[in-house]
This record gives sequence, structure tokens and C-alpha cells, in this order.
Amino acid sequence: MGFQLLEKKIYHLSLSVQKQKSVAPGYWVLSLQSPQISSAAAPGQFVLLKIDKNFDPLLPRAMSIHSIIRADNYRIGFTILYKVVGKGTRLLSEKRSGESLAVLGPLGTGFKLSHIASGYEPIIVGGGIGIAPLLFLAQELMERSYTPTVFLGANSQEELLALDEFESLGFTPKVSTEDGSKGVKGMVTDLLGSYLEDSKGLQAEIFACGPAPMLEKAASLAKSYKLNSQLSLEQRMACGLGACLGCVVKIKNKNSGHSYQRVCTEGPVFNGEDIIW
Amino acid sequence: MGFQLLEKKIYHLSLSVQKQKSVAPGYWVLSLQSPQISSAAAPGQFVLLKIDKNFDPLLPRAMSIHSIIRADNYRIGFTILYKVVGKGTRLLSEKRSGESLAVLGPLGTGFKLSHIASGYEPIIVGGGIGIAPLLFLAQELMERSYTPTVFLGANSQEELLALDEFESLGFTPKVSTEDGSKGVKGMVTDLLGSYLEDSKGLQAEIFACGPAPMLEKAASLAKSYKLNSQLSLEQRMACGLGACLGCVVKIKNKNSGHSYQRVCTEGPVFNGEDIIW
Amino acid sequence: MVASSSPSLSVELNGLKLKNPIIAASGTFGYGLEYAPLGDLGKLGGIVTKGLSMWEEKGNPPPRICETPAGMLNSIGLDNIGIENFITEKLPQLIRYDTAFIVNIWGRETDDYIKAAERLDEAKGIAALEVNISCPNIKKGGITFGTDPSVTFKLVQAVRKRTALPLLVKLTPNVTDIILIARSAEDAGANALSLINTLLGMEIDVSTRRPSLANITGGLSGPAIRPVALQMVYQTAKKVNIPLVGVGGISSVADVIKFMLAGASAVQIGTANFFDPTICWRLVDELEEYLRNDNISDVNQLVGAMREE
Amino acid sequence: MVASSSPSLSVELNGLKLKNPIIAASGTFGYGLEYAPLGDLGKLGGIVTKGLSMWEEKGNPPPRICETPAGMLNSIGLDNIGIENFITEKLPQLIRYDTAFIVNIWGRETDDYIKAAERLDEAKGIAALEVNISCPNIKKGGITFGTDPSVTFKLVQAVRKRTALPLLVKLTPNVTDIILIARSAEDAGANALSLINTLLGMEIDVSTRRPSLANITGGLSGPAIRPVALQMVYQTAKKVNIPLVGVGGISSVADVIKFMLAGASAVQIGTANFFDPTICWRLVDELEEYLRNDNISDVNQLVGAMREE
Ligand SMILES: Cc1cc2nc3c(=O)[nH]c(=O)nc-3n(C[C@H](O)[C@H](O)[C@H](O)COP(=O)(O)OP(=O)(O)OC[C@H]3O[C@@H](n4cnc5c(N)ncnc54)[C@H](O)[C@@H]3O)c2cc1C
Ligand SMILES: Cc1cc2nc3c(=O)[nH]c(=O)nc-3n(C[C@H](O)[C@H](O)[C@H](O)COP(=O)(O)OP(=O)(O)OC[C@H]3O[C@@H](n4cnc5c(N)ncnc54)[C@H](O)[C@@H]3O)c2cc1C
Ligand SMILES: Cc1cc2nc3c(=O)[nH]c(=O)nc-3n(C[C@H](O)[C@H](O)[C@H](O)COP(=O)(O)O)c2cc1C
Ligand SMILES: Cc1cc2nc3c(=O)[nH]c(=O)nc-3n(C[C@H](O)[C@H](O)[C@H](O)COP(=O)(O)O)c2cc1C
Ligand code: FES
Ligand code: FES
Repeated sequence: MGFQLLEKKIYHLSLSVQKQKSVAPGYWVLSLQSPQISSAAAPGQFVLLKIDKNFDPLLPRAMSIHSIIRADNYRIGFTILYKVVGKGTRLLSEKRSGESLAVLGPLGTGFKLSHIASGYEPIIVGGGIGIAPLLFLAQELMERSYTPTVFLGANSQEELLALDEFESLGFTPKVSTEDGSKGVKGMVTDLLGSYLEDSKGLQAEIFACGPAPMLEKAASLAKSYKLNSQLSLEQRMACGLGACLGCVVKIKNKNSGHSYQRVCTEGPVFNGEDIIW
Repeated sequence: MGFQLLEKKIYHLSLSVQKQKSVAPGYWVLSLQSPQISSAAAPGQFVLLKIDKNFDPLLPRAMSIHSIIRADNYRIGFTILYKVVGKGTRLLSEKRSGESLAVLGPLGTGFKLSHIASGYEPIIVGGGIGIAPLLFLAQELMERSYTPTVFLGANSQEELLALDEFESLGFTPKVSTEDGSKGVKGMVTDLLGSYLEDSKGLQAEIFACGPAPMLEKAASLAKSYKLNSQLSLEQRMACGLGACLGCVVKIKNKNSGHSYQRVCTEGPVFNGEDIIW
Repeated sequence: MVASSSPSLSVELNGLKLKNPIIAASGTFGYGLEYAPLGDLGKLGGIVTKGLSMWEEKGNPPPRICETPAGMLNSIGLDNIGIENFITEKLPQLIRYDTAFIVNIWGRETDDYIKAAERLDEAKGIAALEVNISCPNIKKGGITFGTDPSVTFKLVQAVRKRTALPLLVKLTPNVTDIILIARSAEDAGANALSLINTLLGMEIDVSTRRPSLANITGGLSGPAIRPVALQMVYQTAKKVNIPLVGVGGISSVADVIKFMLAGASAVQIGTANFFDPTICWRLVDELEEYLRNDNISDVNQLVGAMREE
Repeated sequence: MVASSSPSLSVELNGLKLKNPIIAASGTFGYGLEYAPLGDLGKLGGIVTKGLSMWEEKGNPPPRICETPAGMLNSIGLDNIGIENFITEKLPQLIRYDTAFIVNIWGRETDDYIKAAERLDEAKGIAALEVNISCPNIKKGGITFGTDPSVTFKLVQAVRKRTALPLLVKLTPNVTDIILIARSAEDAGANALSLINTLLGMEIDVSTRRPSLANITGGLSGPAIRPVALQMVYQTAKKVNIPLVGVGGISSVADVIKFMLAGASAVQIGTANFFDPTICWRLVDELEEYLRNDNISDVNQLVGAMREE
């Protein structure tokens, strides 16, 4: 058990940008070729990108693995789906094919799937840019012959990310937008709530990523309906490897009190009921 | 007299790159459009370029005005000729048409020409990247109906910068290279020395830019032949405006001792005999 | 709920009134005139001169500056034209600009400061003195004044007695406890405190194996030191009762606001003038815009308004 | 004139032998194992653990880190698994790597340090202790130990008596005169000194008006502070007779050489591990390459070899 860490495959590679595509105003999908990282990656894991060689910005940026690129059934690369929010993501969006980035990954503990039994319904809930890691998760669940129910929410139709991709995988996501421009007007957790209410007694597990208030709501819904929830959290990071202890969140201890756990190592995916909001 | 400074026209502009051209391995010519700076500029003056918006590199880089770009006899822009030596110049060489730079200029006191009388022969001596400011000077002298004698030196033929441009202005520069690949093998100051020796009693003034040892030699040759010399010096800079006192060089005082004078304000062009090497 | 009138930008530093809190920092704006080609000096809150002494000072040999990650080192060595020349040559040109000219003074002995204060007290057109007890670039005096509380007290008190001009005292960050020095300056009668001056630093050129500065060591400034300056302003603001002027790495309106939230009543812009020479003017506009957008009627509402709960 | 044999990279820190001068700095390399997936730990000169105490420490609430210009702030608060857990869980895994494991220790009272030293003295596989008297992120103890020469002396002396392990003492830059502290540690029996720890700093998020760190202030590290660290190494090297380990902003082989030229016998790499996670390994190779290209047979020839004349 103690040697688990050493067996982890983590690569530090200089990867050149294969493709950079704007998918909505301020949202981009970046494709990177890397058989190693894509082969080692599991849904919910992430990479750290050093966006510029110089000291500004200094620290690498965490980005979830959005999807795996395959050729002839081999994993040859991966994509990230990201939103421009600050200096790092703006610079990232200016990278073009051929430019290179230093990438560390795959990192973190993703969604736990081994315990999912065939009676269970996986429920995927994504809000805004939180949709990013969930496409990879849906793919993986399908490969394992589960058919998740997918809920996607956003501010507006425009920002409903990856809807097409989910659809082309054969899903029919239940959709909400805050401005009502697509699907039901309101929060994605409202949709989720009605669904859970309508299907009481469902054997299910919730997999969610999105803004903190959405996750908190998802956790409390899960609790009400006695379901397990796995939530992907964010925190500022430096090392991504569990070394700096910079990225902790507050997690309930088994008995009482709390401890700080690392989003980059124990997480980013945590059990909803363990998180102290 | 005290108000002189205030009358100086100095612009701080965001200019977009018009053209970036490699002229030899590691040497580039960058064209910037700016009627204001080009109209205000005199030979020997320079600009400060803030190469990247971010903090790395932090300080702007000094570059001489290499030539004036004209359209219909109006000055519409200027070029700089530069050598990649470190981080800033490397980043500069990666700028492409359309990208913009913050430019401050024109700065400094250029070559003094007002006292040049018709009996005088202006002798231009450039070594390596020191050739950069001298094309503009040659142009200006021509416009004033003087015909300077031009000496250009470099390590090799490849690095003999702007030779074509001088030739197309009608000059036949006397050329030396250290490896003998073009012109006379040796230092440009050797060429200059023989020339001065051959034309003893010449009424001339030397205008030189290049590495410090070359300039020192030019100054001492000028002294031997009782000629005035104007040499363009370099020093690390921060403000370019005379405010920070960072860019000083040691200059002889009239009577005795020395003072520190600012390359960005009193210079970059100094009288050869005043410089303390 | 758009503010009907323009937000008020003026601040008062315990006797020194400024039309806005944006001041050009000592040593980075020359005597003011150097930047006059780039904008109306009268728009700025204030301008602090290069550090002046009773004599003309040559300063240190070159190279005097060097770039570092997000910062720079300088060892100018307080090169200056002397107070007499300043008064006769610069001041007459400066007084036509409606801004607060603050004269930064230094000396090697207490007496040098006293003489400087006396002489400048007589001159017309000076808004305040900034007593530099913190320059790391002179071997004697200077730095030592600002690292010992009792020496600071005596020096500031001596200067205080010789001039009616408002006194800013400029502190060094190169101390174990800046609050001790700040309180000494306050007790001795400083009107306000400027913090911080540069951090001691050095750089080596590996290719020549020589120090990058002729003086070997120098003062570190620029964005790199901003977190240090902000921390010192924050800590000091809680412990003294006179206004603070924040200096150190400020290069955006967000930075200005950070220093005010931490407790500064005004700010100085130093190294940023070098890489963004029109920044002082732009900050005045951007600060006004920020206040307007956030519906803040008076810039003083920002001072110390960081939320801590 | 190509050197016939490989240059010698090994250094000796007054009792602590290292195969090369590249050491991973405390708090930035975990307990070593975290970086094991990226390279052979046995290639490094040494690894300093996260600061350990006699008890398990939760540390500070998040957010604990924040980026700054060419640097970062941290207020981890010395979160650690405790010395007992380290010995039972980590050490057995570490000892298979042929590198020097240096355990960084801290406490709130002198007694905490004493107990830590005694306990670690018994453990197998530890090359040295690094006594952290300089962490800015705990409210009590820690920082105060490293800012007062006599307190430093007493603490180091007490620890010295309890262990035969070589002692590195890690100094804080947040002092008026680091030489006083350095000499106290030397006099008390330190084998070597590590300098510097982080500078006190802070950042504010303007949009929320809150400090960026939950702990409000934190420690500044990274390239931004390199000139400060280099200056302190240079000044201290001239005044003490024990070896120095340079730390602070090192992120290239040129930086390693700068610190050695200034007088460091070895260096530690901290923040650079975060933005360049394989840097420690690369520096070992690049340093060897530099020595080879410059025909330097022994890395110790660099130590203090800056030209000053
Ligand atoms: C495990 C994980 C996975 C993520 N996956 C994605 C993804 O797939 N797509 C996506 O768009 N974003 C993702 N994020 C958020 C992304 O890392 C931030 O948006 C990004 O770092 C912002 O950088 P910036 O320079 O643009 O913003 P700035 O605000 O300028 O960044 C300043 C600092 O804060 C940090 N920071 C800012 N926002 C966040 C945040 N939300 N989480 C963590 N650190 C932050 C930055 O890394 C940087 O150190 C993820 C975050 C984590 C922790
Ligand atoms: C008045 C003047 C005019 C110049 N004109 C030209 C020109 O036309 N073409 C050209 O190629 N170069 C010119 N230079 C030199 C040019 O400024 C430097 O080559 C350039 O700053 C190097 O920057 P870097 O980041 O590539 O190098 P780095 O070595 O990484 O720069 C580090 C620091 O040192 C400074 N520095 C390095 N070399 C010099 C130098 N030679 N002079 C002054 N500062 C230096 C940089 O500005 C920077 O602050 C001129 C310099 C001056 C002072
Ligand atoms: C080139 C230079 C010269 C300086 N000269 C002085 C001076 O004469 N007197 C003084 O009190 N501070 C002087 N300073 C310090 C600045 O006024 C300021 O306190 C410091 O640089 C930190 O601010 P910054 O990071 O915005 O530059 C000088 C700074 C620089 C960079
Ligand atoms: C996240 C983080 C945690 C740190 N934890 C410790 C620690 O536990 N003990 C210690 O002595 N120093 C600690 N340090 C300080 C570093 O060891 C080092 O002295 C400092 O960061 C300067 O070096 P750098 O600029 O290379 O990071 C820590 C630094 C960082 C960035
Ligand atoms: S980012 Fe360093 S421990 Fe998580
Ligand atoms: S560069 Fe500032 S005075 Fe010359």
C-alpha cells in the first residue's frame, strides 16, 4: 500500500499543441498528443500545464482531462476544455498548433467506478465549465456498459459545453439554462431534484462537477435521497503531486473533527458527504 | 534653456509590427509604423521597446533607429536592426506582423551635425550590430549634401549588416571582416587607421558605433589625427528619460576629474575625447 | 444607482493635501521634468524628487542597474544635483505645475538632514519633505538611520524641529520589525510614513563571474517585492495613527486599491514608471473609473477597508 | 584541454557528505516520495523533508497559496504527519534511495525541538537535521527563534547536545542583520546554515476585498526573491566559517552557479519544483555539463569564486 504512489505513472512532457478550437465565446478545446498521459489517465484526473516558459505566470494551471483522442483504438492524446478567466487561461488560448507546453500528468484521484454494480444508475451532473471532466467519465462508463443519466446546466445555451459531444455518444442530456435559452429555465440541481423526486428509491450514484454552490446542493440532494455522491473540487495548486500541501480542502474525519485533504492527491474527486463546505 | 526638456517631443505609443525580417542568422529588421516618432527622430537617437506586456522581461529594451520609412516623402515609420543576444531580443524576434509593442521615443541626443561645415569629411565607422544607427546617419548626411566615407566591419560576411542598404544609397563602404570572408581581413579600425594615415591632414569627423574596444580604438585614432569623434555608447537602461540615473558612463570634466553622464539623455552619442574607458 | 457627481479623489496626509493618491516615487521620476514630455504633471497627486543632499553627489560607478525576475536592482548611490541646484534650477520650472512636490532628502550625518530641512523650509513651492532613512546604496548613514528605532527617533525629531513642512519618513523593509521604526518616526513627529524602500539584493553575471552591479549589492524594486510591501503596510497600519503611503511594486489600479485596502492613504509608483512610462496618469483615470463603477463617492473609503472576518 | 575524467560534484558540508550540491528544499518536495514517479531520487544530492514536529499538525485553513509576480505566497502552517509517522511510514520507503535525507524540524518551544532531535537521532537513514527557526507561518515560536541572536544560540545549542547528526540551521531573511543570527547559530554548533526561508508577504483579492490567503499573510518564495537570497548568502559567507546552503528562487543552472560563486557550498531548490517538476534532476546533469565545458575538475572550485576586484 505504501508503494502505491511509486507505481503511479506520472509524466512530465513537453507537448505540442495539436489543435486549439474556440467552442463558445471564452471557451476553448485544446488537443494535445500524448500516448503516455492519455493511456494512464482515468476520468476525473487532471494535468498541470506550464503555459509560458517564463516567470509570468509562474505556476502551472490545473485542467481536467476532457476527452481521450484515439486512433485505431489506441489512446494517442487528450483534450482539455477550458474557460478564459485570468492571465494564464488567456495566454493558453493564444497558443496555436505547433507551440509547446510542459505538461505534468495524469494527476489526482478521479471518480471511483470499481464499486458501481449493474443495478446502479450513474447520474452525471455538470454545471458550466464543470462539464469538462464529465465527457471522459461518460465515455468510460459507456465502455463499462453503464448508461449514465446526464444533466448539464449553464448560464445560457451558448455556454452549454460539449452538449454535441454527449449527444454524439448517444446521450440525451437533460438540460437547464439560467436564462432559459435552452432546456428548462433554472439551475441544473433543480432538474436533478425533480428527477430524484420522480424516481424515488432509485439505486444511483451522483457524479458532479461545477461551481461550489451547485456541488453543495448536489451533495445535499444526494443525502436526502440516500445516494452516494462523488464531487470534483477545485483549489489553487502549486505542485499537483501532493508535496506542497497548498491545495487542501476541509474534509470530515471518520469519527469527529476534520482534516485537510489535498485536491491534487486524495482529490479532486471527494465523497459529497465528507466535504465541509 | 531650462525649458529645452519640455519642448522635446517624446511619444509613448502602442505600435503594431509592420514587418519582421531576418537579415542574417540572429539578426532581424523590425518595421514599425509611426509618423510621430519617425518625424521627431534624429540620427543616433533610439527608442525603448516594452517587448511583452507581462513582467518577464520587465524592463524595456533600447534600440537605435536604423532607418526612416517614407511614403510620398512623409516619414511614416522607422526600422530597427537588432541582434538576438538574450531573452528580450529573442522574444522580440518572435513578434509577427500585427502584434503590438509599447514604444517610447525618440530618445537621447544623437549625432551632432549642425557644426559640420562643407570642408569636412564625415567618416562613418560601424562594427557589428553597431552598424544599426549609422544607416539613418548616412541618409541624413546625404540629405544635407555631405558624402560620408563609410567603414563597416564584422566577424564575417554574413554579419556585415546593411551593406546592401548603404550600397543602394550610393555608398561604397570600405569593408573588413575578422575572418576575411569579405573585404580586408581584420578589424575595421585597422582599415580606418590606414585610411587616416593615407589621407593625413584631412578635415574630417568620425562617427562611430560598435563594441567598446572598437570605439576606444576609434577615439584614439581620432586623437592621433587631431580629429573630432562622436561615438555612440550603450549602457543598461530603465527609464530612457534621464530620470533614474541608471545608464551613466564616466565622462571627463572640463577641468579635471570626472562626472557620470546619462547615455539616455546626454548620450548615447558622446565626444570620443571625453569618454573615460 | 449611478453616482450623480464625480467621486472624490483627494486625500489628506495629516497636513499634506493631495488632489489624488497617485504619487511618483523618489528616484524613479527624476526631478519631475524628465517625465513632463509625456503628460501634464499637474494631473498627478504628487511627485517625489530624487533623493537630494546638501552637496552634489556623483553616485556609484556603472553598471548601476540590472534586471531581475519581475524586478530590478539599482545602486545609483544617490547621485543628485544637490539641494542648492535643485532650488535654483528645477524648482522655478516645477512651480507652474499644480501638483504636490515632495523633496526626498538624505545625508550621512544627522546634521546633513537638519541643514537640508532648514534650507528647503525657506524655498517656495515645496509641499512636503520625505526623509529617506532607508537607502541601501550608501555605505555610511542612510540605511543605519532606518534600522534602529532610537536613531530614527532622534533624526526625525531633529528634522521636525527645523521645518514646518509636512514630513514623510521613508522606511526600509530590511528590518526585523518595521513597526518599531514606524512608531519611533511617529513619536518623533512624522506626519506620514512612506513604506517601503528597496530590499537589499544582488545579482551575479555567471559568464564573467562578476557582480552585475559595480557596487556589488543594490536595492530590489518592482512587482517582485509587492507582496512584501503590502504586508508591511498592512501590519504597520494597524499599529500607528498617522497616514501611510504605500510603495513597492505597484503597477496597476488593482495594486493601488490593494495598498489602500491594506491601510495606505496614498501610494507611490516607482519601477513601473520605467516599463510603463505613462502609468501615473493612467492610474489617476483608472482609479476614478473604479470608484465610479463601484459607486464609491470618496477614495478615502478604501483606506483600511480590507475584509478580515 | 578537455578534462579527462568526469568533474567531481560531491560536496561536504562540515560533516554531511553529498554526492552533488543539488538538494530539494523543505516543504516543496513533500517527504520525497511524492516526486519519486518523476525520477530516481538517488540521483539528487539531498532531499529536505517538509517541516516535521513531534505532533501531527493540521496546518492553516485554505486558501494556502497564491501566485505573485515571479513568486508565490504560502501559508501552509507547517501541516505535517508528525515525526513518529514519518519514521514508521516514510523512512522505510526512503532508505532504499541513495541520497541524503535531511529532516526539517520545528516546534513551538525549545523543548519541541529537543524532543524532535532526540527522536530522530535514534532513527536510521537520516543524514542530517535542518532546524527551521524561520517559518513565518506559525504564530508562536518559529519565527521568533530566528530573529533574536541569543534565542537562536540557546535553541541551536540545546539541539546540538541531543544529536550527533549534522545540523543545518535554516535562517529567516526577515531580520535587520542576518549575520548576527548566522554567527549565533555557528557559535552554538551548527554544521552549516541554510539561507533563506521565505520573506513575509501578503496579497489581496480586490474583487472580494479579502486577503488571498486565509491566514492573511504568508511566505514569499520563487524567482522574485532570488536577489535577496543571493545577497544574504554573499554577506554571510564573508562572516562565518561554516558552509552555507543557498536557497531562494533558484531555477536554472546559472542560478546554482551564482549561489556557489557567492559562497554557498550547496543549494536547495524550492518553488522551482512546482513550475518545473523535473528540475532537480536536470540541474545535476547541467551542473556537470557546465563544469566539463569550463574545464573545472571539482565543483568546490566555484564556492566563493566571485570576482570582486
Ligand atoms: C483539479 C482541477 C481541474 C480543473 N479543470 C479545469 C478545466 O477542465 N477547465 C477549466 O477551464 N478550468 C479548470 N480548472 C480551473 C483552472 O485551473 C483555473 O481556471 C485556472 O487555473 C485559472 O488560471 P488563470 O491564470 O486564467 O486565472 P487567475 O485567476 O489569473 O489565476 C491566478 C491563480 O489562481 C489559480 N486559480 C484561479 N482559479 C482557479 C480555480 N478555479 N481552481 C484552481 N486554481 C485557480 C490559478 O491556477 C493561478 O495560480 C481546474 C482546477 C482544478 C483544481
Ligand atoms: C542607446 C542604445 C541603443 C541600442 N541600439 C541597439 C540596436 O540598434 N540594435 C541592437 O541589437 N541592440 C541595440 N542596443 C543593445 C540592446 O539594447 C541590447 O542588446 C538588449 O537590451 C539586450 O536585451 P536582451 O533581453 O536580449 O538581453 P539580456 O542580456 O537578457 O538583457 C538583460 C538586461 O541587460 C540589458 N542589456 C543587455 N545588453 C545590453 C546592451 N548592449 N546595452 C544596454 N543594455 C543591455 C537589457 O536591456 C536588459 O535590461 C542598444 C543599446 C542602447 C543602450
Ligand atoms: C532607480 C531607483 C532609484 C531610487 N532612488 C531613491 C531615492 O533617491 N530615494 C528614495 O527614498 N528612494 C529611492 N528609490 C526607491 C523607490 O522610491 C521605491 O521606494 C522603491 O523602488 C519601491 O517601489 P517600486 O517597487 O514601485 O519601485 C529608488 C528606486 C529606484 C528603482
Ligand atoms: C509551499 C512551501 C512550503 C514550505 N515549507 C517549509 C517548511 O516546512 N520548512 C522550511 O524550513 N521551509 C519551508 N519552505 C521554504 C522553502 O524551503 C525555501 O526556503 C523557500 O521557499 C525559498 O526557496 P525557493 O524560492 O526556491 O522556494 C516552504 C516553501 C514553500 C513554497
Ligand atoms: S498542489 Fe501541491 S499538494 Fe496539491
Ligand atoms: S535610463 Fe534612466 S537615466 Fe538613463
